[in-house]
Amino acid sequence: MDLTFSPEEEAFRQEVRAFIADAKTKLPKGIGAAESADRSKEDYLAWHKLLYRKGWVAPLWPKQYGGTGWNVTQRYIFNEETAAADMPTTLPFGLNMVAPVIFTYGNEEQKKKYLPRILSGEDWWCQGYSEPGSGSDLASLRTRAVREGDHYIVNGQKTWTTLAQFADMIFCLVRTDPNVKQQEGITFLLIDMKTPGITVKPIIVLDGAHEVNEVFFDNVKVPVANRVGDENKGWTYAKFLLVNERSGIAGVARSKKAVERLKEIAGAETLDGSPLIGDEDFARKVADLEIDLAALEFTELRTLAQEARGQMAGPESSILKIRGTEIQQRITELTVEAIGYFAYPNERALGHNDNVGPDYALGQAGHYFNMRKTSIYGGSNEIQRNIIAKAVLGL
Amino acid sequence: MDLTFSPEEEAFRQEVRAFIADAKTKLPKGIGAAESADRSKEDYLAWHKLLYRKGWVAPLWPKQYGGTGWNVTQRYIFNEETAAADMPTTLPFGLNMVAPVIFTYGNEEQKKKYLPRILSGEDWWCQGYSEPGSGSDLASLRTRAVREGDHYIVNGQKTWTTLAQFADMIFCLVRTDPNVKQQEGITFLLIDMKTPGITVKPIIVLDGAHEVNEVFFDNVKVPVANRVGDENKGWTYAKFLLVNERSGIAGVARSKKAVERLKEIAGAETLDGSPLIGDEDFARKVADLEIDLAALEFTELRTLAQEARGQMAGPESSILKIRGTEIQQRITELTVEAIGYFAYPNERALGHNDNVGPDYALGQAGHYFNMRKTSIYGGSNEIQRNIIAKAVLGL
Amino acid sequence: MDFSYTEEQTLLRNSVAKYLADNYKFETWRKFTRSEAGRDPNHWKQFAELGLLAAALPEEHGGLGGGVVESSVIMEEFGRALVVEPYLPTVVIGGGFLKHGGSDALKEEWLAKIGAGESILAFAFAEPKGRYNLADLTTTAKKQGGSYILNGQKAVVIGAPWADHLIVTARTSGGQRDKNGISVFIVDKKAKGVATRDYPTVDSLRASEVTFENVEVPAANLIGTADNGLPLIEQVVDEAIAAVCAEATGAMKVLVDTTVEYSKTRKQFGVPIGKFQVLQHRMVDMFVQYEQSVSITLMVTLKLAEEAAERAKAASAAKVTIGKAGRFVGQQAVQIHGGIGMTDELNVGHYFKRLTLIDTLFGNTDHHLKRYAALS
Amino acid sequence: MDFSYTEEQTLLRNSVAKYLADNYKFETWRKFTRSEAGRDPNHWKQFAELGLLAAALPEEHGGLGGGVVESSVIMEEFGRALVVEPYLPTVVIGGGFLKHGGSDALKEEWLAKIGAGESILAFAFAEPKGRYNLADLTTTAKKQGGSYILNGQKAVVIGAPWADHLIVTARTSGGQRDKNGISVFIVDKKAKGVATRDYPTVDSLRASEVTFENVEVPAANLIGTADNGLPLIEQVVDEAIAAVCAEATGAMKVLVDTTVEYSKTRKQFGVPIGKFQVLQHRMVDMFVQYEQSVSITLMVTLKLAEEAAERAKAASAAKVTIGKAGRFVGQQAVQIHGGIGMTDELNVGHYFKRLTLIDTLFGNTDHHLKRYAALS
Repeated sequence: MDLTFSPEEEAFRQEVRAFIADAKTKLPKGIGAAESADRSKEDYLAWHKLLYRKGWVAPLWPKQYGGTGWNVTQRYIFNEETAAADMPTTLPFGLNMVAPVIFTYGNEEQKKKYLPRILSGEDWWCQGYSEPGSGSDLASLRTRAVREGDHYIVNGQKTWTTLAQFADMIFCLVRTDPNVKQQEGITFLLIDMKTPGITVKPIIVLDGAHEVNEVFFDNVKVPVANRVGDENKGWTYAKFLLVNERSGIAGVARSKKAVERLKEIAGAETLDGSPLIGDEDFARKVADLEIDLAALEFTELRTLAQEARGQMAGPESSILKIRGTEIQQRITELTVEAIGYFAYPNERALGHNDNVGPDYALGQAGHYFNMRKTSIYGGSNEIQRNIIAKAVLGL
Repeated sequence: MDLTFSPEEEAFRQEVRAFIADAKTKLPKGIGAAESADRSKEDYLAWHKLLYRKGWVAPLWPKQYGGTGWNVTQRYIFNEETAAADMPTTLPFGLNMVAPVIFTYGNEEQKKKYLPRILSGEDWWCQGYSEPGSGSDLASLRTRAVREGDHYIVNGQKTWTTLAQFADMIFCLVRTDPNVKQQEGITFLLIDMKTPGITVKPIIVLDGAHEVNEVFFDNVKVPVANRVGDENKGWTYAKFLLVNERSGIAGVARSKKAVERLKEIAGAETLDGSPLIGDEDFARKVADLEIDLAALEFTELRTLAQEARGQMAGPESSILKIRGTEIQQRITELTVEAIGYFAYPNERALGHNDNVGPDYALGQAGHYFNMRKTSIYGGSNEIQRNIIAKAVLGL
Repeated sequence: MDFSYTEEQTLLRNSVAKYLADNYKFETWRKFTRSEAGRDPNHWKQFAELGLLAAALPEEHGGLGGGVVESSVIMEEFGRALVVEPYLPTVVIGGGFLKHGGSDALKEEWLAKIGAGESILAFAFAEPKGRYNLADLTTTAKKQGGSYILNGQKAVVIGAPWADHLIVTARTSGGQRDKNGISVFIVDKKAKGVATRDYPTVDSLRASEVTFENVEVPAANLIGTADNGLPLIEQVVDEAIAAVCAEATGAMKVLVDTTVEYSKTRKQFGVPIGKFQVLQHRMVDMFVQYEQSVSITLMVTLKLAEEAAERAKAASAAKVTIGKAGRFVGQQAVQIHGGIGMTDELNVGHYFKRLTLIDTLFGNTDHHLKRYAALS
Repeated sequence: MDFSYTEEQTLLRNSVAKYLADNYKFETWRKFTRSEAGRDPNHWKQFAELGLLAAALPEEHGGLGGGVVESSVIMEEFGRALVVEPYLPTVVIGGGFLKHGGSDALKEEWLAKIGAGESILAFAFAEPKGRYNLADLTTTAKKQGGSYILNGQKAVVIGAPWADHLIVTARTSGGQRDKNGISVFIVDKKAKGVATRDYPTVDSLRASEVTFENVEVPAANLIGTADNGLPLIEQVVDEAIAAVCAEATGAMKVLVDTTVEYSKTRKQFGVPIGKFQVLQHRMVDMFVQYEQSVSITLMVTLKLAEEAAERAKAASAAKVTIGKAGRFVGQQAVQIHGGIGMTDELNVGHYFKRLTLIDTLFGNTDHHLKRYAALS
């Protein structure tokens, strides 16, 4: 048992750092990890493309499809370094969500067609899971797909579709058999967003951002070749994707960086003329947060160690989702506390992100509001507790 | 709307204070309100008897049976003053639990026989509600009573019976009809503890005290005359009693005194040579507690005001139980925190309450452990939340 | 002890509630809060006509003779409807300063005008580096003949874009955080040297950054005595706290009710989510926190007339309770609504935002816990 | 990075677990903890024979060459069985002081004896007014010829009734709370002038108040350097914290498992209480807190060898996590068990008590939050 890194791992860390330093000179200005609602499609893809050129864009893929072949420790180091350097994240919908479904359950043709375009960033994917009324009860979805010759005719509606406004492709759960148990009549389709009959309608959320959308399907023709796996077996692939989604969700490295930023802010803010971070009450809350984050980090490391020993992450990984999102939310809460009255200005509504207070205060209240979504999405934290109760505690 | 007291009310307050000052000279030494597990029966009754002589022992009874005839404000003042002076409490089992059942549902004979003896303290009552296995699901009780001529023959077991070791009488819920819905076959009996077949067995709880008991009934003959109200209608009287029980349970006046004591302790304890109460962290926690207690006090006052307008306390009174007990528990928790290492000594186990640390530390850890019962008994706090969910929110 | 509202107070509540139910619906609100002006000035006129603006002002100056209870009733109803109109800065704060500290001439000049809806005030007290310390002031007012010369900067002056005059706290003597040496002025927003930068706030109000550059203020516009303004400021801010607490209880009530109702209709896994015990208990806790908020708001309202330390303790206790309850109720209302609770289209998120910002206003939970502890 | 136990460590765990399962049942425990002696000395002999006492001690002094991981494994298993035997004061603390600070002669004299179970030590550090500040000392040790003369009083010295020698912190120079001027001694409990008052503790251990009146301690019994004992004390106490954290995780695990099992059989309203969603989520939260405790205990154990500030931060982080988790898990285990959880007869309450007292030991949650914040 020990916490030290091998010389090879340290060398890898240096390589990552060098790559980041170089990338920083090439990225558009201001494209850090901190949320910015007004990022363009090109902004989002800039980091993706740099990673792609380096061969580092798909750490979770098998090497044969263009993955990095990194071990668990290398992935940990890469995450730590990119988060610490405030680099953007790559979008998960193609790389981490649909791609594993395709390379695990897709046919050769699908692998050949889609995986390279996901890697290169040529195809922007979005996720067609949620529907109005389905919420955490995902399997209750009602979007219908009816087979007509070589096509499915899709009708229905998806919602909370993140960044669908930029998407080339959407992966969808659709109902192909309404007469069986909910989970048994679902099929997994890959749909070209340019197909006639698809309409995207923005949803504006609490921070005023256009981040999610409704996607309407009106007699949309989807080739049967775009079906992953078997008809009516989509729920299997859907669950596989959900578990994948959860394992990365703790966001420890990002949260460490965010705590650092919070401490900088609290160092700049004053209380009775002294830095807020020196205030006992505030310092206590930050310490409490850092400690919970440390515990979460070691929980994640334990999970990774298990993975490295070849054991799949089990339902315990719901802990990562619960604690990870709780911590992310507390960071934003404390940041709003730190900035005091400068939580009020809603610069976004003025047009161009002009700052009223200090730079670091910009958009923080909105970010806090926005981050409430994290305990709702990806299976609400209540659902995660149900999962642990059932699958781990046997209740 | 105002918070001031009328001159009459102020005069009443002075009368209460004078009475207390006099009573203090007459009570056995050390018989304050603070819990003392080794109190004798006489110790318990000393305060009761002083109040009885003054005519003040039954503030909740109608005047015709010996009640005080006080209005809501007078009861509030009396509670405040006795708590502030650290006077003992009277035991609720006779005065506040069975007596209202008797004067509301009992027959004339029962009223004449029992009420005066409850008033005078001649009869010590205990409560035969809980059974092993029944817990918060009170109506699942299994103690059987079978009619034989002028008697019921009672067999079964009660548990968590507080101070049964001193009791002359027990009021019991028994099952008289096992073939109907749970709630419909229950009868309310008054049983003389000297009846052959009754055995009392102590239960020792976490602080080492003998406070509760198991009570066994083995072919116990109870005259039918000892039945309150109708056979099989006992659940009605039982629920009436439970709601009564809850309304006094907030314990605001006692908690105010307990917070005062906590602050004294934290003033005597030191941290780096200064009083602990001056430590920001500790002071914050005490302030937080005091504020919650203030909110609870005004919630209780609002309930009393409603009562004074003739409206019965509704299921909202469950709030008083939940918040009241949470606050009581936090006070004991903070007290244990305050005394630091002197939470360790278990003087009780040595025999005679010899102190190891400062006087105020004696028994505090035990008191903390013991007070965990408050969120369990009287309908657990989970049950109270169920009640609010159903009866107030309509869920 | 008496906890009942007078008949007049009940009538007042009903009339406010009725006006808002008829004229201040969420959909309308969404429109005018996004308009250039940020509000519909017609409402202010109607408030004046209904007597709301005069309800809490003294009779000798055209008011209806009510006080803190009337303001509390109005603010609670305003909280239920997310009212953005500047009742708090104009009547509670502006009116409060003038009532408690204004010279006869100032009272004469202002109170009737406020009650008639003819003037809107804003309270310029916070400074960019001062956080919640009311005495942490760098804005200065130097006596010069019959005037004071104002210089400095005030941050996040809520309602300032709508105001014609500002109540300004400034340092007339002493060091930056001295308790002495503070004075209060009423300043014409059109006076030379007053510059404002206006913006919307995240809770759909409007605010300004205000700069004073050699602004000449007649000495007659001093409210209270020179250099000794802090006790007056604290009194008025405590009254304002009581008023926002009432507003917060109104907002919380809507969230509790809306969430409970939503949970009865919204189904997941084939049953209404209100049948899930975890959500039931969560909503019970929201309800309990709401009830505690109502209780503590009652307490602070009734204790505003007590001596300063007792009043301050009550105000801080209330602000702490409201801060914690508002956060919990707001967050859980969104959580239980799920995705839909995150949208701009539904009212839930807007109540959540307002409750969040109320925690900041006049000092957050931590600030008031400290203040309470220091007074204990 | 490597998080796997060696084969030896796994064997060690299994042998401790087996011994305790066979010989240290709750019913037995109840008897000997209530006996006059408060323990059954035979267990200590068996621990020695099984090699537990030597597992974490250096090979050159008769130990088995293990370290903090071995102690952690042992303490976790001890936590599961509520072991009262003085492994912590004797091996972790006593052994720790001697390993890190003992002269060659002291190591030679003591380490093998400890490993063989031939000596029991107790750590006399806390003072009646010192709370958790390890440097807040009024006990003095004055150099006099080849000896030190000890005077003072130590509070709640856990395990002292069973100990033959005490590790004592005392002030050799400086003022009451100075960081410098502290020294550590190993003192014979039978030495003239040592007086003890023994008593049971609420978590079924034994402790003493210890008074030193002109106790002569040979200078050779000084551990570490004179006047510079604090860094050594902090190191050993951080190691002790890691060990009690492991103990606490063991205790928590039993409470989580016991509560989950109980909830599956105990029925209310006709269904097992484990079917109530509120209790399910409560138990999930217990489980989550337990898991976080395991993680942070791993962290502190692996960071004990890092430089002082990093080690101290890890220790404080662990103590905070354990303190909060222990309180929550203990309280909820009792709550979910209901009345039966309140009884002396059931094991649940005893784990709850032990976890409560562990929060106090070496500084409670507040103390370590402050220490962590100060180091950040």
